[in-house]
Formats: sequence, structure tokens, C-alpha cells
Amino acid sequence: MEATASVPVFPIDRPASAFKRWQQWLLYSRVFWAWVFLAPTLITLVLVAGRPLLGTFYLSFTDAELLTLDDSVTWVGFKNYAAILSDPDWWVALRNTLVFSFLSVVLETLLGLGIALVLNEEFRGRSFLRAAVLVPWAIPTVISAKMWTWMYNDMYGVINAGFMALGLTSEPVAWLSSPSTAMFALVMVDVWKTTPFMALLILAGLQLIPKDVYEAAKLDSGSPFRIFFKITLPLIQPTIAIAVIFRALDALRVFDLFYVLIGSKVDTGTVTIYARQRLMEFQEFGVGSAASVLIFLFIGSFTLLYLWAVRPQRDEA
Amino acid sequence: QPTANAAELTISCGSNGLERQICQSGIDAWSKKTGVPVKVFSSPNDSNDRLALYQQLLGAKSADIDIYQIDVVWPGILAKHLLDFETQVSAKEVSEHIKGAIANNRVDKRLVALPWFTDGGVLYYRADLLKKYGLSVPSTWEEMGSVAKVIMDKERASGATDTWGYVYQGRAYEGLTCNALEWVASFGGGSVVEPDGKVSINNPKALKAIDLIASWTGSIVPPGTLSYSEEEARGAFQTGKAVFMRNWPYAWALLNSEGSTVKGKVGMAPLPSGEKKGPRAATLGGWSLAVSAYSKAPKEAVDLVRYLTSAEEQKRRAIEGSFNPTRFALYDNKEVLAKNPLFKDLKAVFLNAVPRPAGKTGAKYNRVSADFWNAVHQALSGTEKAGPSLKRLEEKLTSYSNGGNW
Amino acid sequence: MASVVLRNIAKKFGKVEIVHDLSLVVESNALTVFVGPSGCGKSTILRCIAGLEEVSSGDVFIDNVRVNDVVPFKRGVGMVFQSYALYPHMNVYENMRFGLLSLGLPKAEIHARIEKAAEILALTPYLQRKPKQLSGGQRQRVAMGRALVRQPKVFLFDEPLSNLDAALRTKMRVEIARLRKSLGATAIYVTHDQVEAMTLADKIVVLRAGRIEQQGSPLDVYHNPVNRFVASFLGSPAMNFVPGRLRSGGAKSAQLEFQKGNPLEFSTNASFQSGTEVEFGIRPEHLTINPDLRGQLQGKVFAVEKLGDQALVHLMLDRANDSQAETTVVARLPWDMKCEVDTDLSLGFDPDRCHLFESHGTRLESSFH
Amino acid sequence: MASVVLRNIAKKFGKVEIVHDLSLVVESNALTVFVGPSGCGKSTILRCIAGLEEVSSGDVFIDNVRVNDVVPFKRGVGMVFQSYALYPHMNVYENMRFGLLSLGLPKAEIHARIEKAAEILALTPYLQRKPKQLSGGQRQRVAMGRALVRQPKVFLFDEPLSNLDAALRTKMRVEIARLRKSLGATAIYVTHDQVEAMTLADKIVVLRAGRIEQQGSPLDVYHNPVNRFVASFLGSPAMNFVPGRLRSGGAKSAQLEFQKGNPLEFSTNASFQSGTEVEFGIRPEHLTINPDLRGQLQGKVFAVEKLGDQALVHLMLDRANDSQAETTVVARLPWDMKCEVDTDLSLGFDPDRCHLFESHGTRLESSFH
Amino acid sequence: MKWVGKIAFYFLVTLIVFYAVFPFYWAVVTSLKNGADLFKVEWIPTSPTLVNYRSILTTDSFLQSVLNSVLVAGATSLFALLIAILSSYSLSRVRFRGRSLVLLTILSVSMFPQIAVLSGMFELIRWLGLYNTLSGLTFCYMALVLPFTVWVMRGFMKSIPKELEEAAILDGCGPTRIVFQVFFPLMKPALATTGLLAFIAAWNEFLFALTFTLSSDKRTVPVAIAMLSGGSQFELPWGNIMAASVIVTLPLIGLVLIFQKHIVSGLTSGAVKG
Ligand SMILES: Nc1ncnc2c1ncn2[C@@H]1O[C@H](COP(=O)(O)OP(=O)(O)OP(=O)(O)O)[C@@H](O)[C@H]1O
Ligand SMILES: Nc1ncnc2c1ncn2[C@@H]1O[C@H](COP(=O)(O)OP(=O)(O)OP(=O)(O)O)[C@@H](O)[C@H]1O
Ligand SMILES: [Mg+2]
Ligand SMILES: [Mg+2]
Repeated sequence: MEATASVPVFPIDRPASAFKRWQQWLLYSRVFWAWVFLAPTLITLVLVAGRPLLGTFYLSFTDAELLTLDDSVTWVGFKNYAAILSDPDWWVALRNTLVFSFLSVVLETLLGLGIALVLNEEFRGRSFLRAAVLVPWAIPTVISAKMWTWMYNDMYGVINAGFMALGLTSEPVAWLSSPSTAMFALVMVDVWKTTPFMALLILAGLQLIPKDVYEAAKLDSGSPFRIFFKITLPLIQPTIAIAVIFRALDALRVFDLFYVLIGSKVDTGTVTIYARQRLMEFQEFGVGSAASVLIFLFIGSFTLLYLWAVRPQRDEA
Repeated sequence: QPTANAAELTISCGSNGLERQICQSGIDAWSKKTGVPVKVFSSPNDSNDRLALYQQLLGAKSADIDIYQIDVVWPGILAKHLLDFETQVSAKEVSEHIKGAIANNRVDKRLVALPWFTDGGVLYYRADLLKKYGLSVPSTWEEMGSVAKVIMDKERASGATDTWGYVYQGRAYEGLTCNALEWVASFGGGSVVEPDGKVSINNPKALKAIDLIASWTGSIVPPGTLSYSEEEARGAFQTGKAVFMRNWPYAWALLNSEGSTVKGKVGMAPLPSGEKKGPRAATLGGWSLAVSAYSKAPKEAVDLVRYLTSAEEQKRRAIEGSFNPTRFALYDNKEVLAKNPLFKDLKAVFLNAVPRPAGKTGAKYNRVSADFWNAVHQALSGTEKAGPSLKRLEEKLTSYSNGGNW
Repeated sequence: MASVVLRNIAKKFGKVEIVHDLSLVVESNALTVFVGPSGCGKSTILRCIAGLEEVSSGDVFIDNVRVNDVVPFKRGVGMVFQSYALYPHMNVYENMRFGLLSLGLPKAEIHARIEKAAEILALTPYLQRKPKQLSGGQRQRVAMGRALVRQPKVFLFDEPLSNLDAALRTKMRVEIARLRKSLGATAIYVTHDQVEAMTLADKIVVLRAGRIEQQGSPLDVYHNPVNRFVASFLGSPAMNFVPGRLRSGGAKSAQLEFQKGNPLEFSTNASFQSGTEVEFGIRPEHLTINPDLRGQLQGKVFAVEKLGDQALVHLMLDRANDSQAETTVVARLPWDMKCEVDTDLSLGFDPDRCHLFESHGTRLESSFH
Repeated sequence: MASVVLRNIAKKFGKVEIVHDLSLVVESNALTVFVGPSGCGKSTILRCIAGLEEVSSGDVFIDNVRVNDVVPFKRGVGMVFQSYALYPHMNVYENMRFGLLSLGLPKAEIHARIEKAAEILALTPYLQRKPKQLSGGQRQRVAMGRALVRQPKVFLFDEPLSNLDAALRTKMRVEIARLRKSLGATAIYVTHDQVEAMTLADKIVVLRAGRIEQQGSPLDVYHNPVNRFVASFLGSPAMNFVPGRLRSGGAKSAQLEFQKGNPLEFSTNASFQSGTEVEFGIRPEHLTINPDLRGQLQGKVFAVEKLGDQALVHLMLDRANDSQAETTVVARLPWDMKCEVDTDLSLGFDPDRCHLFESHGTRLESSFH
Repeated sequence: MKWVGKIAFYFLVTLIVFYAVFPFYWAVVTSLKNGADLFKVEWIPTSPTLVNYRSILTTDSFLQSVLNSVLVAGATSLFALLIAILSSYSLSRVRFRGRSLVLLTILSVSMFPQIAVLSGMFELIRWLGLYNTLSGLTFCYMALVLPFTVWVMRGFMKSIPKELEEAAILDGCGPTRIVFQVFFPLMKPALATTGLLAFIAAWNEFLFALTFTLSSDKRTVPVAIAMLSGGSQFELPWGNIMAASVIVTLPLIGLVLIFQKHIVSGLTSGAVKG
């Protein structure tokens, strides 16, 4: 091409001295700085999480007991894991955890969606509502757990009083006593506590949908429900996906809620309760650590599975 | 006599509130005497949290706390890390304490703690109602059941529809172990794990006991009881919703406090027995003081412990805070009785209180207890019949009883 | 016969009134274009017709039916949004079908309509694609298709082309024109690109701050603007305005002074007193290099822009006196004309071509001779 | 003397090569425009010069210094982004100062430069405003100011006007041209609006898929496109292309058949065999209604777009035979010409005006007579 | 027709508000009762008393622990933001090998049950000599808050246009200046949100706070509340507990109310797009 011909040939001047190059690289290399910037986070995490976690991994293969941690511990291989997997209580706990997580996350999502939709409307007193919705979130879990134990009480608990006043129940229900109602009661507390977070995330998602897509839909269809199910829902799917993962991670690790409301009780316990009991109350640090590792693996694989499952939708919008 | 050197002590006693104050004043007195400064660490209210924390500290050989206030069931767990008192304290001094308490604090020939104050389950009843229906305080569990039924029905008929017969600590936690142990023991069903390490729980008498109580759930015992700990039970009883209640002596003062619905209408008695004339059982509760093996000033620490558990200090505590002394002499002491007339009856209760199988099972106690209360809870809530439930429990315990040597 | 009628409509957002007591008749089977500067209320009016906004007062009629209380979906309008507003999660086919399903048409009918629309818009190969797999022009066509398939009484376009690049815009412009003609549909078209306005419109409505300034056929509005605003708004490059002063001559006749020397004679029925400040407007294409013409503008060339087929010459007029503000004019001349920057130049014009505006902007009826 | 030189540069993103072995000389004190369809690599090249992307191979010289390893900041380039990329949290003054601070200039100097730039760009009244308090045009000027104050060796503009509306764009276009001339700076200007390209450029570089198709002065490129792509890319409405067939006549002479009847005689040095399919291109402005001209295109009018000052007439050509595909041409005619849609029309043109392209697009040297 | 819709809508709103706020209201009611009233159900306390508040506020150790909580939570969110903004820059705007691996690792930290790291961390804390210090607590909380802080911030940074950064590069900014002089000011909403999330997380944490503090002058609020007790070990002073709960909850509610707008916008550009 004639352009090429007309290019003058300059000598390629001697590149800057090694030192200058190095200095420049130090000053401007993005990758270098990327790692520098990551350092604090990584170091912190390695210290506060990595090291303890590795410790846990190690102990899970030993017969360590809480009170003899630094005395010599002996390597027992997979014995602890075997012990747990052959313990019926573990499986009960696992089932409870799954049931709990599933129920609460589903309910939270539905409720949160509803609230988000309301918050997304323009109406008087909207910011008041938004504020009100955030209240439960701001209350420390330990405290809200106490509050609810208080309200659940069968004799002088307000819930029974209310239900009976409304004629929903004929006689006081002992919510926390029988496994059936206990699970339900716990889910309600968790839903109450974490729905705001859900609602906020989903609201955020809703506000990402361009206004005119809604308007187009209004012209295309008279029924709000069709618009919701055919347009809104698909468009906030990615958001919901993210929200669900955040919540599921927490729900699967739920601890203080159960701990405060019903204590260490096998038939309504969760895996974390199980782990704590083994670690702290039974001194069996090896077994407890093994349990923790199992929980980690369980949640981890769950997360990966989930991420993989929602990947396609996430690319959509 | 320890001299005022650089040593400084940290003691964990009580938590906030009255308990804390009284503990404090005792310590101050000692500090004044010896000139050794003492820091008071108030520990978590929930004894599970408390134990966990102590384990962390001791496990890490920490010298942060010199003197621990430990529950009767902990000596077995913590023994390794606690100082031995045998050599420090004269046999005479030891013998002045209630035997059960001392026995409880001995772990393989080491006296790891000195008893500080004791506790035991008692039966509260609505004196007014018994009077009203001309009934007397029941002496056996069956009797109590029927009495409760009668009064409950009558009361309900006469409008108080939310009246129940009996409340206890039915939540799945240590408290239930105490309750259940009382039932079993009072039927002569042993103490779950016998002193010789044998697992004894699966026997007809124990079964009888559990079955009886379980049969009450929903009839005279409100279902909610299965999630009660001490305070919930007290709440129910104090608001006049129950005729009988199993609880610790602490409730007495509160039940008779200002604004209490049942003020002056309450009576207290030893818990019923299984058969007529059978043994009455109260689970041994209470707290002892132990010195950490990692304390930097063991001499001072031991001295403080001895001071706090001494007769005069316990007397003061009994008078000021009605803490039940572990020195039985004090139960006949005029001044003490003047302040707590109840001690007359309680003495009996405490003297033959049943210790939980903590001594033998040692570090495994918590597990034993948890398995026990879970089994009982399932029986009470009817998710499983008592028979199979106890059978499984037996197998479970045996499985890690290490052939009775634990 | 009228297809859309607005009677004294006003639109308030909170306290601010955006559209003021506006009345308008939109003939059927014609394309009416709303033009006006940004923020003048074009979209708002359109949205009021569609029912996406409620009018604060006044009535909206579609096919002689008052639709103030009718939901958008039932008004029988099809709208094409500036941003297309396609449903990102549906492919082209589904995008078009969505509206039809809610009309409850038989499957076959639906399919037929979509096929047809796709064919008309040359979208058939893309029916299975998702919007983000389409080019700008294709998305634009899908947006139209979505309106099309519902066979609405009125089409509403809100700057449908403004997101396309120049070349594509020209292309789509012609397509829209053709399409509309072939359908013989009624349409209202909002734009602030006045080339679109001129080429597409059967009728132009020039808006300004929520009021109608002028309406009429494109050429009429272009050649007989009722005031300075309209004159300046249409045409690119915009009309040139040169300040001048009136001197009353004999009866019905007057003189216009603008630069040194030769004033222009003209006759008018309007009455004014001598010395009134006015502006006269002349369009770039009406300025030529021709010393014989009666009107002449002297000045210095300060920029020459050569487009391949023409050249835009920017002239800085010599000022009558230093007090006068600087005035520049643009002339559209043949591309091969010779003229250097910073040289003096005189541009001639035919006085009949120019318009007189009073200081407050309204046009002064006049005929030069 | 050359200010920016690209020698055999190539740019890969991952595996895909976007720019292929491209060499280019950018003269100093001139404005070079890159034009080309979207995605052809204009921005990428610009960013390689700025150093925001590293070239995968080849060398970049600025003022005869190889800058491949020099960080962007030190290359002495000033860039104006399409989205302006002003710092939202800084006011105009701070926006301009930010770059100067890192140059470590004395306070006074900095202040002076900013004042000057502000004055040149008429931003002085707005120095204290935040970007979001400015109009599009003003933001655009701030973006330029930010480049200006650093007194770079080369200005780089990436579609600086494409976010402005038509009117403003015209205005800014002239401003940029004036400014650059007065500064006598070197500039590279990316756009795909070819009016900008034509009017601003001293030299146009037409790009296509990462290769240079043609470079030269605007008018040269406009009037002598080396191939069909360039021809079709510049000019709006675009050049018309009419399919035809060559018949070899005597030595160096040939005939072009395109519609029924009168073929066109022309002479060429190129060799071809008779019957080759070709296209000839003719620009809209070179089509007129004039039966005397040697070239004539018969067809049916299917659309007339009247812009106030001109009319675009779209003609559907009569086909030589039914097998032939439909061809449409556009003519730019005076606005007041009379012609009805769906009537037959014959458009004349001067054969000298038209270009012959072989089927693969390259231009066929030829002179009609 | 419209009426019905409006009424139904506001009914729904009321319902939501009730569900959200009632438990807190009940806590307030309870905190105003004393003695046996506690065990009676009254929708509005018949004989309200402030005695609980008085007793809480007069125990200086409680006020101390409120202060501690503020310090710890504040410091935690501050540090978390500081280092998260740095790393989120690397993770959102720089292409380098192993990026997604780092991301996943960070995320995986929040998959471990807190209890699992407890005693490992206990040793660490003692080893660093941070046992029973507020700074030690702050340090531990990093493990809790860093992962999602980084996550949200990263999402937000992604949404900042590339040109802005490039303009800064041409203006001679190294990454440090880009982050702190160009991005930082733009991230106020994100900072507000993330900061608040971190603050709440730290404010509410119980297990670590319980295990890593010893003396009552180092305790944080949740622990302090857990320590509240009546005359003897079994007695639970519900009145005091509720009073305390109300006291410690109010500041959070305050914060949430102040930041609510930012919270939403922050999440919009952060978590969701992320
Ligand atoms: N929902 C609303 N709330 C408040 N003011 C609004 C709203 N919608 C539009 N406006 C105001 O109404 C005026 C007209 O807006 P409109 O969109 O109709 O202008 P437009 O002519 O369409 O402008 P453009 O050509 O830029 O689209 C603007 O000043 C705008 O600020
Ligand atoms: N960072 C990148 N990674 C991968 N591909 C890229 C990247 N940047 C640009 N490209 C690709 O390089 C090609 C040229 O991009 P470029 O932005 O230079 O085109 P352009 O000529 O500027 O187009 P436009 O006129 O739309 O700005 C496009 O196909 C684009 O997809
Ligand atoms: Mg608009
Ligand atoms: Mg580009």
C-alpha cells in the first residue's frame, strides 16, 4: 500500500536504561499495583481466616481435644469423618439445615419481592416504609432472637395472645416445643430478620430496569400480572439469583438463632449447632473440626453448583 | 500468711446483679486484709457460654484468670487444668462441707475445687389453692399428678381457663437433665451412669418415671414447658398459671416480691418421691471455686478461695443474699435461719442431693448429659416412646463409655 | 376526518406546568411531526396521547372517542421509543408476539401477522435473535414491528432514529416514509432533527416551551415562518439573521438599512415608526456570489467548510459602526468555488427571499421590490 | 516533517487481530481524520498512539522518538474522549488543573495556562461549576480545555462531537476548526460522521477492518475514491451504484451497457474481457433533469423528500431484464422542482462524473468521452 | 375502581410496616414493664416505668460497652473500606492472571462456619498479644466483613466508565492516585452502603466478642446484654434486656434511616451489577 512506502525509517533509539524502565514499570504497571493493592486484603484474610481454617483442616484429622490442643495430638486419618457420617444426629442436623435454609430463603425471596415491588411504586410515605422495613435488619441477631423467644412464649407470649384474639388459634400454641412448630417458628424469625436485605437487593434490581420497557409493556398488555410475570420477573432474575446466593450462604451457616431459641437440641439442631456441640461442649475438637470442614465442603459445593446453575440467566440481562 | 507482694488476682465470680455485689464485698474484705488487689471478671450468664470461655482460656494455658467459679458438673471436664486443694486444705476444713459437694469436686483423688454455695431442686406449690380445695402437699409423683389434675379442672371450671397443673424446666438443656435425674432417682432408677461407670439408665424404674411425667404433657403440663428454662417456668407460676412448679430455691424471693400475683400464696417442699416412703431426690446444683493451674500467684489464689468458702463468709452470703451454704453447720445457725426460715427444710434436701454423673464421666459429661436430655425430651414431646428412647440412649452411652472406664 | 384530537390539554408535573392549554387536530392517514428544542414537551404530549401520562386538564380524543380514562393498552396506539425499549430477554419473534397474546388473537392469526411484519421490515432472518444480537438499525426495525403487528389506529414515534448513526438514519428515514405510505396509517412523529421533520412530515407542528408556534406543511413552515424562532429552528445551516433599522418612506413603503450604503426599498401594510430595530433573515442557500443582485452583504471570510458537493462559507459582516455587535452569516456555495479565508467577500441575495422580524420576533408582513 | 509515525503496527485482542500491519505518517500542524465504519479500529489505533493500549507489534514514533515503552502521560499527547470523561467531583478549573499538577509546574504557570485556555474556549464564567451543571457543548469544551492546557505535541479526538445534537454539532465543528488553525497544532480526529470528516480534515484516512483503504485530502478522496467502499462511505446521500456490463470496442476504447439502449463510450488502458460485470457510481448531486446529457437513467419515482432548500428524489430504475435485481438511485434536485411519486422520470448525468468499479470493488481507470 | 386499588395498596403497606416494626415495638413495651407486669400481655403498658432504663444506664459497664461497640464497629468498617477499595480496584479494573481465583478464594472465606475458625483465631489473637483488646476484635471482624465488602465495592467500580480512568492515566496518575483522587470521591454511595453493612455486621457479632474479650471494660454490646442477669444465676431480667436492646438498636436504626437512600443506590451499582 502506498502509505507504507511513505513511512520514513527512524533509527529505533536505544531503549531507556534498565533502571529507568524498572522504575517506570514500578510507577505505572497496573498488574504490579493490582497485586500491591490486593496484598492487604489477602494478608488479612490469610491471617484471620486462612491460618485458622488450615488449623481446623489439620485438627480434623487428629484426636485433638479442646483442653489438650497444644499437647501432642495424634493423627487419626479419616476416623473423625467416618464417625460423623455414621452419626444419625449429623444427618438429622443436615436435614434440618437444608429444610430451614430452603424454607427461609424461599419465603424471604417471595416476601422481599413483594416488598420491593411496593417500594418501587411512587406513593406518599414511601421513604417512611423503606425506613420501617429496614428496622429488623438493624437489630442484633442475639437480641432479636431473645425478643422472639419472649414473644413465642405459650403463656405470656404476645403471639399467642394475638392469634387467640384474632381467633386463629383456640388455645395457646407452644411454638418452640415440638419440632414441627419449632422449625416454622425459627423460619419466621429468620424471614423477619433478613427479608429487608432481600427486599433492598431486589429493589435495586428493579430500579435497573429501564422505565420505557415498562411503558412499552403497558401499551402491549392490559394485565399487570402478565407484565409482572413476562417482563419484570425475567428481568430481575439475575438480581434475585445474587440475592439468593448471599442469603443461602448465611442460612446454611445459621447458628445464633437456633442457639438462643432452642439450644443444643438434636432433632431441631443445625449442622453448625452440631459442630459447636462437638467442639465446645463435648471437647472433641478433632470431630468438631471435621464437622466444620464437612460444612464448608457442603456449602462450597452448593455455592459452585448454584453459580453454575444461574450462569446462563446472568448473562441474559 | 501471704504478704502484700506484686501479685494481682483475677477472679470470675457471679455475673452482674446481686450475686456480683456480694461476691465483690467478700473480695474487698480479703484484699483489705492481705493488700493483694483483685480484679473481678463477671462471666457470661449462660453457663454454656461460660464453660466454653473457660475451656478456651485453660486450653490455652492462659493466666488471665486465677480463680474460676465452676459449676458442679465441671470438675471432671476441667480437672487437668486446676490446682489440687488436698495438700492446701486441712482434712478438717474439708469435712465441714456437705459430703456430696466434696465428693463431686474430687476427680481421681484430686480435690480440684472448694464448694462455695449449693443448690437443689425443690417443689413450689400454691398453698392457697391446696387450702381452697382442702388438699395436702403431695408426697409422691402420682399423688401430685392427681392433685394437680383435680385443682386444674376445678379452677378451669371456675373460669381460670389458662390454669395448668405442673411446670418444670423441659427445654433441651442441662436443666432438663437435672429434672429428669430427680424423677429417675426418686423412683430408685439410679443416676444414668453409676459411680462405678456402668450405664444404668435403661431400667424399669427409670422407664416408669419418665413414662409417668411424659404422660402429663398436654394434660396437666402445658406443652410449652418443653421449651421452658427456669425463668419461663417461674413466669408461668408467678402469673398464677400453674399449681406446682419444680425450680431452684432462688425463685422463692421473687415469687414473694412486690407485684407478684402469687405473693404470699406459695409454699415450698422437697420434691416428691417415687413410691410412698421412697427416697426423695434433688439434683445437686451449686458452684465451687477453683484455682487455675496456670495462675501466677497460686498461694494468694488458694488463700482467697479458702477465705471465700470459709464459714463466716458463707454465713454473710447466706444472710445478705440467701446463698445456700455448703457448710452444713450454718443451716442450724440462728442468724441465718432468722433471715431464711426455709433453710430448715432445705437442709434435708441438700444433704442427700443427688450428684449428676459428672465425676465419673469427666470430660464426656456434657455429651452424656446432652444425650440424656435429648432422649428424655423426645419421650416428653412424644416423638418417641420412652422405652425405645432409653434403650437407644443406653446403647449410645455404652458405645463411648470405654467399657465403663470413661 | 380527524384521528387524534387534543382539546385544551395541559400537563403539570407537580407544580410546574409543562404543556399549556394546547389544542391540536391530527388528521388520519397523515404523518404529523412534532419538532421543537429539547425539553419543549414533545415527548410529554406524545405520552399523554398514549396514556402513559395523564393530562392534568383537557380532553384527548382518538377516533372521536374520549380516552382520558382509557388504559394505554386499550387506546389502540402503537409506540416506538427512542431507546426502542425492546424486551431484552425475548427474541424478536417473542417481542412482537407479546402484545398480540394479550389481544387474545388466534395462534394462526398471530403467526401470520408477525411473519408479515417481519417480511415488510426484512427481519425474517433474525426472528430467533435476542435484541442484543442485533445492530442498531435492526433493533429499530424490531421496535417498529412491535408497534406494527398490533395494527394500531395511530403510530407514535418518539425520536425513533436519534440513536442511529448518520448513514443508517438516512436509510431508515426513507424506509419509514415508504412503510407509512404503503400502510396509509396515521402517525405522530417526534424529532428534533429537522431533516427528518422536513422529509417525513405531511404536517409539521413546531413546539416551544409547551406551546404551538406554528403548524402547516413542511415547505410552508420552511418558507413562511410566522416568527424568528420557527425561522431559525428549521433549516441547516440555520437561517442567517442580520440586524437592521427601518426608515419609513412614502405611503406603504419603507427602507431597510443594515450595512453601510444602499438600503433596501420595500412595501408593507404594517405600521411602525421610523428607526425601529429589526432583523432580516436570509437562508444560506439564498446567498450567492453575484454582484448584480440588489441585496449585498460585505464581510470577511473566516471559515470555509468544503463538503464534497458544496462549500459552507462563514462570513464576518463588516459593522456599520463599532458599537454594533459582530454578526456572522453562512452561505452555501458550490463546492468548487474559489475563496480564501481572511479575504473580503460580498454575498448577493434577492430581497424577495428575505424575511423581516420585529425585535420581539414576530414576522413583519412585507414585500420587497 | 512528521509528528506521529506508525510503522507496521498490529494490535491483537487475545487471539483476534484488530489492526493489521498498518503504517501511517501524520504530518504536524495538520488535522488528520480517521473515518471508517463502526468497529473498524479507529479508536484502537488512537489508543495505541496515546499508549492506552500497547501495540502487539510495530513501532510508534512521536516527534521521531520511539514511544512504545513510554507511559501515556509522558508521550505528550492530549486526548478528548467521546464521553468527555470529565472528573464529576471536580469543577472546571480543577478538571483542567489535575493534569498540570502531575507535570509539577509552578502554581503561577498553572493558573496562567488555565486562565488562557478558559478564555480561548469561552469557559471563564463557568470555571467554578461542576460538570453536571454544564450543557453538552460546555462539557465538550472543558474536555478540550483539559487537553489544551497540557500543551501536548499531538491532540487526539475520539468522536468528540457525537454526543451533541445536530445544531450544536455544527457549531462546535466550526469552533474546533478555528481553534486548531489558530493553535497550529497537530491533531488526529476520529469520527464516523463524514460531514465532520470532510469539513475538518487536512487529510482523511479511510479505514476498514483495521486496514487503510485510502488517504489524501478530503476533496481528493471524495472525488477520486480508489474503490467502491471509499466511494460509498463518503457523501450523503451516498453515491449511487448502477450495475452494468462492459463491451470491448476498438483499441483502448470500450462501451458500458447498463439499461436498455444507448451504451456509453469510454476509453481505458485497463484490459478486460468483454462482458465483465461492473458497477458505475454517480453521486446524487450529479444527477439532474436534463435530457441533453449523454448519460440518462430511466425509472419510476418512488419517493420525494423535500428538504426546504433541496429535494431528494428516489428513483427505481427500469430493469434491462427481469432477471436483474432492483436498483434505486437518489438525486439531489432543487427544492422547487416538480415531480410526482409513481411517475416516470429520466435523470441525466455527465459521464465524466461517474466512476467505474470492478465487481471486486477496485476502481477501473477510465475516461468517458 | 381506582379507590379500591389505592385502599388495597395502603392496606398492604400497613401490613408490611406492622410485620416489620411490631417486634421492636413489643421490645419497647416490654422494656417499660417491671416485675410481674412482664408476664402479662398488654398492648400498651398500663403502668409504664423507666426503671429498667435507669438501671441499665446506671451500670457504667454497659455504657462502656456501647462505646466499645461503636469503636470496634467503626474501626472495622473503616479498615474494611480502606483495604476493600484497594483490592476491589485490582479485581474490577485490572486484567491479570488468577483474578477469578482470588475472587473465589475471598468468597469461599464466607463459606466457613464462624465456629470453625474460633479457636484457631483464639490462638492467633493471643499470639499477637491482642487478647482482650478492642483492636484484636476489630482484626477478627475483618474475616467476617471483608469478603462481601470487596464483593460489593468491586461491583460498583466496574460501573465506573473506562474513559474516566484513561483520562486520569493521561493526566499522569499512577493507580494510587486513580483510586484515591478519581474513584474514591465517586464512590460515596457505595462507601455508605458497604460501610453500613460492615458496621451492622460488627455491631451484631456475638461469638468472637464473647471469646476474645475478658474484662467488662472491653465488652461489646451483645455480650454485655448476654451478661445481664438478675439477682441470681437463673433469674433473667427481661425488662433490662429489652431496655438494653432498645438502647443499642436505636443508633443502628438511626444510621439506617440516614443512609437508606445511599444503601439502595449503593446496592444498585454494587451487588446487583457485580
Ligand atoms: N416525570 C417528569 N417529572 C418532572 N418533569 C418532567 C417529567 N418528564 C418530563 N419532565 C419535564 O418536562 C419537560 C418536557 O419534557 P419532554 O421529555 O417532553 O421534552 P422533549 O421535548 O421530549 O425533550 P427531548 O427532545 O429532549 O426529548 C422537560 O423540562 C422535563 O424536565
Ligand atoms: N478491550 C477490547 N477487547 C476485545 N476487543 C476489543 C477491545 N476494544 C475493542 N475491541 C474490538 O476491536 C474492534 C475495533 O474497536 P474500535 O473501538 O477501535 O472500533 P471503532 O472504529 O472505534 O468503532 P466506533 O466507531 O464504534 O468507535 C471492535 O470489533 C471491538 O470489538
Ligand atoms: Mg423526548
Ligand atoms: Mg471508537
